Amino acid sequence: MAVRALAWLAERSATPVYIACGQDGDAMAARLAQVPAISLQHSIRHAAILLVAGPYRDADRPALRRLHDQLPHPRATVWWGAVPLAEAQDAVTIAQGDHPVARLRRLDRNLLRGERASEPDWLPDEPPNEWRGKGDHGQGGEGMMGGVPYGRPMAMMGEEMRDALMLDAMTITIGPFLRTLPPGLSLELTLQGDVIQQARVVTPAYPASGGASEPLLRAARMLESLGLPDLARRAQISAMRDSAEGLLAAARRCGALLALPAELADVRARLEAALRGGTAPDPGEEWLVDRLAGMEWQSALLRIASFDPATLAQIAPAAEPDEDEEDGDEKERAA
Amino acid sequence: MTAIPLVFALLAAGIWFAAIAERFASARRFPSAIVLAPLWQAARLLSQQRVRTEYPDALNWALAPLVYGALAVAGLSVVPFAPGLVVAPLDTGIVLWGACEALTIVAVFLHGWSANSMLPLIGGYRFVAIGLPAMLLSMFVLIAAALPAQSLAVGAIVESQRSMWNMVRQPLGLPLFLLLGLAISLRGPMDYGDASDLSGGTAAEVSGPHRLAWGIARLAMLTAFAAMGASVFLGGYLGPWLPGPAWLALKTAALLLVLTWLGCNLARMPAPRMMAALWLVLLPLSFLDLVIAGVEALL
Amino acid sequence: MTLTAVLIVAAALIGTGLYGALSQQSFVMLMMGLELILNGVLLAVIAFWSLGVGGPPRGQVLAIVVMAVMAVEMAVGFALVTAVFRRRQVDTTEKLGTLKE
Amino acid sequence: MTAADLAFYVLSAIAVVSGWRVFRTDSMVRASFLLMLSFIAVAAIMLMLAAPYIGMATVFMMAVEMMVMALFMVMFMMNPAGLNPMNMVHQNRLSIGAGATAFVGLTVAVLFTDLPHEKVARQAPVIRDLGHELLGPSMLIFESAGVTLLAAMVASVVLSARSGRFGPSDEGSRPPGLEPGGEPAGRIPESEQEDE
Repeated sequence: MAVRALAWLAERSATPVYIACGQDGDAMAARLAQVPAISLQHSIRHAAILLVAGPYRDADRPALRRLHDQLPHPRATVWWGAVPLAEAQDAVTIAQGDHPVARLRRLDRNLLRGERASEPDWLPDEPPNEWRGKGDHGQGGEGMMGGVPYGRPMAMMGEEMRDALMLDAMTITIGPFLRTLPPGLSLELTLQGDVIQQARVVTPAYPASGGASEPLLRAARMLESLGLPDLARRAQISAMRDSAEGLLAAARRCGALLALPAELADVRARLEAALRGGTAPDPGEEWLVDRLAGMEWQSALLRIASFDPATLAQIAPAAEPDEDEEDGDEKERAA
Repeated sequence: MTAIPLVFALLAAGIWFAAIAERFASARRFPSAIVLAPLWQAARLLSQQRVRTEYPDALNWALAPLVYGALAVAGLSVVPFAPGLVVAPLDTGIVLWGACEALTIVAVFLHGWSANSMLPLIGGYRFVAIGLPAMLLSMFVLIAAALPAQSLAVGAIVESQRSMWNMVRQPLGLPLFLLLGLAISLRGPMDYGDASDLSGGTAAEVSGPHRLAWGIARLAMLTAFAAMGASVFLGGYLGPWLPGPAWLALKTAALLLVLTWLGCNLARMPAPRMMAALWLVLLPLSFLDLVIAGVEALL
Repeated sequence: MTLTAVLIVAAALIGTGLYGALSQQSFVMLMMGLELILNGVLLAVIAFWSLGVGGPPRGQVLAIVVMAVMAVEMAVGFALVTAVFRRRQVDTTEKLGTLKE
Repeated sequence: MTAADLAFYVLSAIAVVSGWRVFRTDSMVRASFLLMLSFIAVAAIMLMLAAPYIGMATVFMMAVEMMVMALFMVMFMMNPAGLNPMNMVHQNRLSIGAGATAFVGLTVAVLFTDLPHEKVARQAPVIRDLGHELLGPSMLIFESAGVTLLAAMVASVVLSARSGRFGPSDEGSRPPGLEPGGEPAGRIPESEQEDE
């Protein structure tokens, strides 16, 4: 009884969806932006439904599996213009041209009422590697730091870029489904605090999506990183209509351009051009990874999001496969 | 003892009001469904699983939202609803509020750190760097407000505004104080803890009831802050015709609206720039505020 | 809550702090031991002020001086640790064999 | 036993036990917050001892101080939730002995001293007294404390900055070897790498 009452109340709220963008996924996400019954989440942990939008690459499959297993129960996956993975039983598929809102709402309702079973994990619930810590207390590498217990690289000393103090660095992989990165782009970052020490491209971004104004989608992603979700949604809706009217003025009112410091003048120029619906030219000579070193997290995301797909493909191609790294189980933080 | 139910009534109303105001500010229209939307959202979070990360510090992780909410209640306990109508009539009211601010930073950091995940850790770490200077300048602003009252008790500060509100007497005070409000309730331009660029920052790994508790604690802190700001700068319960608690509630609601609007409509600058702004521009401004208050007290 | 009881608690804090300061290898943990000792001292000062000598204003001034000492100890201690770390890349007492070189 | 006594015993237990756990936990972030808990318990005792300003100020100060300490920990050791356990203890027996001796010695001293017993008046305006004392007769002490803090701030910036008066402070620095006289165990400064 209580459960049914809870479901009755809960199904009235907006359906929290985490959208994993494949090719064209960006434009498909924009179609959902104006639907109040769907709320697109930033973290997979906050969602109930994983929506795989657009075709994905073979290389993205492991990340997709890990992403799925981070969804809290009750959960479901919807394949919108994408081919379901073999693990997905009773898969819900929607053609790319169709609008998924009605299906998503019905699925959400069934999940909450318990009429559809929650999806099980796709990966075994065990550490990807066995414990390989060293020392009396399993503390891993040198002294109290470093080492790779369970195949996870732990923090280890590295030189701080800003004033050469040796501090601990930690390596993580972000993407390819992180909302604030261009779809498909996956980066391996070595961080000290929120400062990026080193970056490596794991998989490149998808080419530009069709069906919507690409510069406006890019602007929406940057506005999202600037903490302006409402304006970002407005930019997505404008991208669907392909009219940038009033967007630049609204962004100016919110201080979106003023918030960018002088070091990010290039980002500011590209954001301004994108908000007008155009693209500022970039010579594209320096590698993306070189431009990221020493940057703080938010600035780095803003800079990555500011490049148009053509430039991004030029400056951030896939890295050569690294011989030394056989175990590719870096902790996936796509959520 | 009638003050205790009043505190909880104000908190509950404030949380509800702020949740609705947030939705209104982002939708820019007012469908009647918005009034019940917080309840529906709460029901959804209650019916969702609470996920566990790998090797979290489970105790601190679960404790963080509770501490955050308890600090909001503690902060509200020194706010008077009418002359003498206050839960904790402390002589050191604003020092207690300052301690609550400082411990809030600890609670948010712990929430990020104990999840044992990278993005929440960065959120907590970054929040401390911004939160500490913001808290520092709020203390100067509060001391300036205490000067004309010649007391550290919140009740005395309210009484000292019978002739003129502190908002008018010390024009720099309220804007600087609002900055802290945005920071400790993790909102908009000062949201360095739970930011969207970190996929939700310290809350990136939480789901279900835990996320509900965290959300409620955030709104409770926002409400406590608004009530404190209303008492220190807008004359609290003072006002004609209506009884004291009603005036306090109205002024709190007004500040809640201002904070929500600011939170939705201001861009967040990268942390290093905000840090420079806080230390180099805003902290000196808070000293100036203190000087103005001192000169006024001498005249 | 007699003066004797509070002073015994203060003694326990000082003893624990001394144990920590002597037994910890890491500089930072060592400083935590010192802080705990000062914590006990602060409690003892306030206990004497409140229950022993009838609350003269000077007693609280002494407590404020103790708090200032804590802050200075922390600030300079951390700066020294950073300086030593920069020069030697060590953060434990044993690895720092000598202060010259 | 009155409620005040009970509260005192509970708070004392929290203060001492969390103070002890500081040195037994396996993560430095936990250690700093346990120390903070100990300080907060002592602050609450001080509130009961009619010292509201000092008590509140202790909570305020210690929250900030321990936060900074935890931040330092994450900076030097970026280790979320203490996944890598740690145990960094030396001369354990000696330390336990010294700690126990200090406690027993002080306790004996407390028990055998003829302590004065004059309580602070219940309605005494302690905060007002403190203010008038600080900015009146004890102005010199107060100002000295302020100037000392300022000097500490300047000193800590000077000490921790990289650029020293005679060039970068880490110039020619060598990490110690794993055994006496052995090879340096960490990063070798760039200037020496060029020599080799």
